[in-house]
Amino acid sequence: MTRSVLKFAVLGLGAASIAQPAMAAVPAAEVVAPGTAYILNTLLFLIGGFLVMWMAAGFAMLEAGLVRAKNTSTQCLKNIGLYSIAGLMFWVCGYNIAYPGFAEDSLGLIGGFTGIYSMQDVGTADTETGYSVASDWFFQMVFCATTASIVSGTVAERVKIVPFFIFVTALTGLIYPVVVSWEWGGGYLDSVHGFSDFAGSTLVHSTGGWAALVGAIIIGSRAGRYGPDGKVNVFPGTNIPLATLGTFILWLGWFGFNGASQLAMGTVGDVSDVSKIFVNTNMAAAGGVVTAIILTQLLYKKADVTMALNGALAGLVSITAEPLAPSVGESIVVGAIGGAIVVFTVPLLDKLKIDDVVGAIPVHLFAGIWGTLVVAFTAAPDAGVTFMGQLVGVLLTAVWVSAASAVVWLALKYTIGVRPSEEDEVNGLDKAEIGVEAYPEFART
Amino acid sequence: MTRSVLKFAVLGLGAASIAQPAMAAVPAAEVVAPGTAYILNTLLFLIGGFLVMWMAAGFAMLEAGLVRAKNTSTQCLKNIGLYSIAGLMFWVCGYNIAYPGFAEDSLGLIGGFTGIYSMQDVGTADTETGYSVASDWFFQMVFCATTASIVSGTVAERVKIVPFFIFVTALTGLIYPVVVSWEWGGGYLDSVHGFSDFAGSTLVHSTGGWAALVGAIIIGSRAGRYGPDGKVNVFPGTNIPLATLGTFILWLGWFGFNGASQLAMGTVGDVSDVSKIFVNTNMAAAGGVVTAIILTQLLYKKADVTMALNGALAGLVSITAEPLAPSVGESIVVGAIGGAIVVFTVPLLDKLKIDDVVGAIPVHLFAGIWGTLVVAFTAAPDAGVTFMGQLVGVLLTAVWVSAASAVVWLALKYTIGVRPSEEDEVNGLDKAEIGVEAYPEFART
Amino acid sequence: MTRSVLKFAVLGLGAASIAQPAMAAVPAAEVVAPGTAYILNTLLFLIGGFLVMWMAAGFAMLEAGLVRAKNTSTQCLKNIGLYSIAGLMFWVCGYNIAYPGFAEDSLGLIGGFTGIYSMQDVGTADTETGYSVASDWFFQMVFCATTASIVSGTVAERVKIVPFFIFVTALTGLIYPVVVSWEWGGGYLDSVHGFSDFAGSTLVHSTGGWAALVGAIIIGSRAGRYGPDGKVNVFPGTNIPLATLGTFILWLGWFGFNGASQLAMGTVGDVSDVSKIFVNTNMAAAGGVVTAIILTQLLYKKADVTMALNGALAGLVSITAEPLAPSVGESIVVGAIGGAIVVFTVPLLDKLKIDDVVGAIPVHLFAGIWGTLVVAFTAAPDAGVTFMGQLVGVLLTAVWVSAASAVVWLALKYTIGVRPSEEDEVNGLDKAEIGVEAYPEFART
Amino acid sequence: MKFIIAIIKPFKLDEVREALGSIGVAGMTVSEVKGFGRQKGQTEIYRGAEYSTNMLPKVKLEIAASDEIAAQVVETIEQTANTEAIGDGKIFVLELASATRIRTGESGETAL
Amino acid sequence: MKFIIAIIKPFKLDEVREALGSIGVAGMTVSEVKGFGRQKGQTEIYRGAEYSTNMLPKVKLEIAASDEIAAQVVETIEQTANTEAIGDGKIFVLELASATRIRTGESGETAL
Amino acid sequence: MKFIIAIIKPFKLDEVREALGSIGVAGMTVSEVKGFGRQKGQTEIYRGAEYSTNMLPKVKLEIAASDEIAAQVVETIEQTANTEAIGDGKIFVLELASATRIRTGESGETAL
Ligand SMILES: Nc1ncnc2c1ncn2[C@@H]1O[C@H](COP(=O)(O)OP(=O)(O)O)[C@@H](O)[C@H]1O
Ligand SMILES: Nc1ncnc2c1ncn2[C@@H]1O[C@H](COP(=O)(O)OP(=O)(O)O)[C@@H](O)[C@H]1O
Ligand SMILES: Nc1ncnc2c1ncn2[C@@H]1O[C@H](COP(=O)(O)OP(=O)(O)O)[C@@H](O)[C@H]1O
Repeated sequence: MTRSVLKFAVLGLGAASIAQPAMAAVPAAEVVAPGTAYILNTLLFLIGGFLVMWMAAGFAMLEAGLVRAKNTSTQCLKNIGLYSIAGLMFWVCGYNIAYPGFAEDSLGLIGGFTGIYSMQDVGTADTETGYSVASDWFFQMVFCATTASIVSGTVAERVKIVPFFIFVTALTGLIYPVVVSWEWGGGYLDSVHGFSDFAGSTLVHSTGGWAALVGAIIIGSRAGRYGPDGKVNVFPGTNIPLATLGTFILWLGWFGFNGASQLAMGTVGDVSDVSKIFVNTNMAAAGGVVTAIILTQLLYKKADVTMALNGALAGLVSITAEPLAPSVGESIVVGAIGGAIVVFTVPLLDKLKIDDVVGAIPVHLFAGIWGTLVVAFTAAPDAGVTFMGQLVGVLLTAVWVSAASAVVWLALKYTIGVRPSEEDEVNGLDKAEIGVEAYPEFART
Repeated sequence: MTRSVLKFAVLGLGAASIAQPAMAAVPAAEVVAPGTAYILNTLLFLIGGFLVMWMAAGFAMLEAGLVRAKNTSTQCLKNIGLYSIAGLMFWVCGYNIAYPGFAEDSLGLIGGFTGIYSMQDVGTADTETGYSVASDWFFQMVFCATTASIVSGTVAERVKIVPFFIFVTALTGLIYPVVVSWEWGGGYLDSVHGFSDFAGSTLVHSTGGWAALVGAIIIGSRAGRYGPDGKVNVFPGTNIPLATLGTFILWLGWFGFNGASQLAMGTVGDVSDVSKIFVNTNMAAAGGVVTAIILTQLLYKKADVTMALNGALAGLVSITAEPLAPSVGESIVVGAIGGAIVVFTVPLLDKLKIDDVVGAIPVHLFAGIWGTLVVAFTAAPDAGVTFMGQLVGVLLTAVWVSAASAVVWLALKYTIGVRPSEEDEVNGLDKAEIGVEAYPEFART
Repeated sequence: MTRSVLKFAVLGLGAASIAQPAMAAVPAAEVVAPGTAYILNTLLFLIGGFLVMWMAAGFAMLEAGLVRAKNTSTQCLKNIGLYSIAGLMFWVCGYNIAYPGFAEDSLGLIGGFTGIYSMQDVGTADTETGYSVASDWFFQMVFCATTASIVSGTVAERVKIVPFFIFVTALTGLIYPVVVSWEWGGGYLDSVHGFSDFAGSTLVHSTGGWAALVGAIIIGSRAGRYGPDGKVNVFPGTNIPLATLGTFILWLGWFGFNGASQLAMGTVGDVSDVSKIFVNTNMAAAGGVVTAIILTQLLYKKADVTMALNGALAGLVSITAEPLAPSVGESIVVGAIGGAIVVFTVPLLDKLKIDDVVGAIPVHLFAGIWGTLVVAFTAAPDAGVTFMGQLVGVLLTAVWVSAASAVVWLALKYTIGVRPSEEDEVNGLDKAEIGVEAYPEFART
Repeated sequence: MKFIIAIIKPFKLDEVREALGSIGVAGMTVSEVKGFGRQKGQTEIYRGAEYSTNMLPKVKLEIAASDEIAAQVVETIEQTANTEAIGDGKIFVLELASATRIRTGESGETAL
Repeated sequence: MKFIIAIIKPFKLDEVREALGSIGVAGMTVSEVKGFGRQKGQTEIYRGAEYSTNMLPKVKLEIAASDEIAAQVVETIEQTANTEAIGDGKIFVLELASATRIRTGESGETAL
Repeated sequence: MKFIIAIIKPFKLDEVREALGSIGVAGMTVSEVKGFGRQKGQTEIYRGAEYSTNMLPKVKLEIAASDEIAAQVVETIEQTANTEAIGDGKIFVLELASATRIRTGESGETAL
């Protein structure tokens, strides 16, 4: 599905909403004037946009709660920094790479590198598109930032600030936009394979997930995390309420993430669809939570709160590729399976000695793949979604993101270095790189 | 007042907004096309819905901040779990029990148990109702979750996870929906007594409050909380900033709770009313805060921050039954009295050895009753609200919720048991039931 | 620029949106019916209003994270209290002082003191204004509260609760409203100097900043903060994640602060402008963050997370005076310079022994002045904004707010006293004034 | 004089403090510690990986006492902190060479 | 050698540490503790119920010192930490049988 | 009996505990402390102002041990906690006059 592409908009949904009132078939009870539709479409992007922006805080709190206290200040800095860099890079080149306006006869693989994105002038509206392009840009930008947030959780506690920010620059300026161009930008996956990814289970979450996975492998695990004979040393999170808060923030933001990916609410049909997306999104998360609680209770005789939090997120990621078509019941099942995936794959990664501090790989990558593939079954029958098409999307993303991420991580590793010295890591990055403890002792003094 | 009942909608507000443009009396400056009104009504539910959803995080933080550290992880899990269960149960049976479409000649006491609620199809709008039914469902669902959140605070630190979740299942699947059916579902209280509860001082807050009170009595107080000769042992909250954050979240969410309970913003009159509700809601909370600060300062020579937080919430609960009709001045007074109620009844409960960890009974039950009764005086004179009608609503809710809750709590107590062993309680539920401390020591290691 | 003044509305934007459909020039694709425009304008105020209300929580968390643990409960109480008082005072007299409806031939310096503001009646719309006056009042009120929040951060840890609340009463009931009357109220600065302050770099942020600066000087620094020979004793913040959360909350709220200061979204042009404001606001903050990180990294070899947080806020304050006219690139530069200002002036204040606990003076005052002056260069050429006009606005605000604040702080100092006893300060205000520690030890017991 | 170090279960703190107060102990110093001993923590599972929390939260009391009452202090703690369950804790007694009250400069038993 | 344990008011920590540094104390170990003594905490009211916070925040210093400077250490703390207000704290001195520096294995006074 | 106080680097805790377990030490008490010594913290800059964090996080072990194994305990800690870097910590040994197990009232070496 192409997505909010300015250049295609005249033929796309914008056109639809403009054209609508003219269509004789629209019943009186559904008429919306084009100017009004324009405002409402724009408003959806703005509300969706600020909700997704808020997810940056969610990731920050989730990660701050799950890292060890000696790395917490660093994690806070990384999160506010990555959100800022993502915005800048998406403006410098990201948006234009993502939405290149592929030529008709192009394969749609390599888009344009046309530089800085310019908004339209003050006071001008973009009535051709049916929404304000700045609102669309804002909404697309926060998705780009989300992708970067995913990486920071996995590779926490052992990556220096500067190489981390350089990786984020590459991810948000190039790696992610290219993936987007193939699908929402109307490129290869969209035009050739009929790939369908409504709000980004693959484009956003798997992309972040692959970048994280490759990073975790190249960077290696935290010092002392895996003992000699397969022993996994547990580094418990240091602030469970913060991690819980972060999850609730993400859940809230996801209504914007999925709901506003409808890309329009200027018709009664669109706003009704947004409503259904809200319900399905919520219920998939609920399914993920309940499944994770029940499974950990059964497997371990205790309910693991961090798994419940991950379960919510896995449910959300799973439904993101198609939050509209499934029934409520199907959504619950899709989310529940996402929750189960987390419970089973978190320990699996540990077996493989892949050290994922917050569980971002199971949540965003594994549940993202699951959510993308299942669209073949949950999408509307006439939508033309095929399992193979979905699989191609998953694989192409895997190859490109892994390869590109590997190049960047390896380049960093063999030039400026990615990891702190062992001593710095043991003493904590907050001491080595920030100089401020997150929770100083003697704070009462 | 019936509320957003699909089956009645043709006769209700939906009809009003659809019919409106046709009404010759509407001045040109107020005309809104029906399709646009549909979108705006739906949007109100969606915005209101995500704001009330966010209240789940508010309760989680408030409670996480006020329990002892050894029970904090458990409290986090309970809160994300109850929100999930509430959503599932409201779909499985809650919504259909709450909005049964009582027959004309029925007394309106016992609604339908017609099972799962099905949304309408994708792409379809519900132009008859004047809003998307999915958006309405979402908005109703988060109210159901709020009711459950109230209980978790009162009975914190001494209820095992499994029985707690079973109680939540009963509360959100049956007990709360039945109360709703009597009033917003157009049943007995609405049709026979003209009971008025705009956004749920009784339906949501007192219902949660009664369930909490009965729970607190049946379960008993926390080990060591009340000494032999009337001595109250104080267990101070462990994280005041989190409790403050939770209160601010709830305050924010309440704009959705009360504002979107106008149920429509597709007319200039409705959106103006929503605006007034925002103002009155805010000012009642402000009145509650200032009153609680002044009173604790006068009574105890210190300003108790937790009382100020409770005061805000009590102000909010008090105005919830009628946030539109009162003047700003009246709203402040209503909220201020709510704040005073909290300051005086929190110690009262302790005298009665009813152990309410976060003050949910004073805030939600006592202020809820106050807010409901005062509607007899603040409602518009022609609204037909009587003190007796309000009292009947309060009492009927009291009887049903207390009885039903007692049955469930007692059944749990005498089957699987509600409380952890004394040793587990002393060591904390986090150790016994979760296995993860909320704030582990040696986190710097 | 006058702003949402009821009395002028017929001639102002409200009129514009009402008149519009009648204007033959509006292309079909941009027509919005007046009733719809009314709803959308009102909705912008409501959404903007709740987002700015949420900033109160942001300030609370930022400050709770940066004060020492022994003063954290007090800081929480001050923040929820000041938000409440601001609402009450803005109703008692603030709004009517701010929007006095200056007579045509008046100099526009002294407005009306006509007392309590009354909303319109229930069910009535204000079609003359083009939006609900209650929604406008709500939006204006939260700005007033923001001004007070700024002060609480600077003077934290050494002001008793009662004098602090008295100062807030004066600030929100009189000092701030008078400043507003000069500009948004259509008074002296607006009518005589063409001063331009879109969303309040001067009116809100500098006003708060001057009140804070004067307070910091009159009250003096925290005990032990400055050693004999110019030594600055560092009191590190106690909870960096909370400070980070607070910053993200403020960032989110700022979309409401700047975006809804467009004051209308009932036309396609207005909503497009709101969208551009969102983008520029976000990018200025990003510029501030990145600049602060790079500068501290270069200057101190470590990235100071608290400076990055301050940098985000300084970027936001800087763009607030004109978030619409600049290009994205210009916005980034404006914000980046804001971030640099913070990095350089925070230590400067310490040199002057002006003790600003959270950096509110650099962020809100210095960046606010910068943001206001630069409007002379970023505003639309035909907007008639001059450097001198901007300077007059900055200076007049400086004089009035400093003088008035000094009177109030001094009056408090020489009557009831502003500071706690030295012993109380050393033991912490939480002990002396609240009686509840924010994070009690032995919380695990 | 003796310097008595007692490790007890956290929830016993109030009771022990009151009991000591009633036998005339005027002061003590308390801290939160983690104990490792015969009482084993459960093996917990965190995110699917086992870990043993054999460090249990305890409270440490430090009490300087005159030789006369030292034995009584030990006995009082022993009786009050006893729950007859494993992990109740220990009492260690060391010789205290000197004690000084900072405020007055007094030293010896009057300083306690 | 002596093992000196001092309980002082938290805000005196920096001053005491500097004073000890200036008389040649090269190391010490510090922890946050709660003190219970003649200095009574106020009776606070939390949510309408009284409770006495008679546990006051203190800082504990542990200093191993040679016999020669031990007396001077005690005196220095006594003078620097003194505010002449109740609750200033105590200094306890115990005999230290041996001291070892982990890094080098040195023991005795050179290990301090 | 001896009362052994060891200050070590935090990340060495698990290793030391295991090593002590393997030589038969059944219990110990652990706390988080800050250390001040030859190992200087860096001078940090917080909001443009310098401050020296010369208080470094350390872990304190307290172990009551019989006279026989005391030397071995010291040696084990010394070897396991040693990273040959400054700041590795110290081991102090004091005489322990008596030890009591609260649960049973046992005293002496059997109480350890
Ligand atoms: N040898 C020891 N040295 C120092 N502290 C000890 C020692 N043995 C036990 N402790 C402390 O006493 C606590 C209780 O000891 P434990 O062996 O678990 O049970 P019990 O007290 O019933 O024998 C431990 O958690 C630890 O804090
Ligand atoms: N007998 C004691 N044993 C251990 N610590 C003590 C003892 N008495 C007092 N302390 C510690 O010294 C602190 C100060 O004692 P307190 O009696 O309040 O005042 P003062 O030092 O002026 O006599 C207490 O808070 C406590 O930490
Ligand atoms: N005289 C002392 N008394 C008590 N503790 C000490 C003393 N000297 C050092 N320490 C503790 O030992 C730790 C390590 O000492 P330090 O001098 O930094 O390095 P090293 O152990 O290599 O000599 C310090 O951080 C402190 O906790």
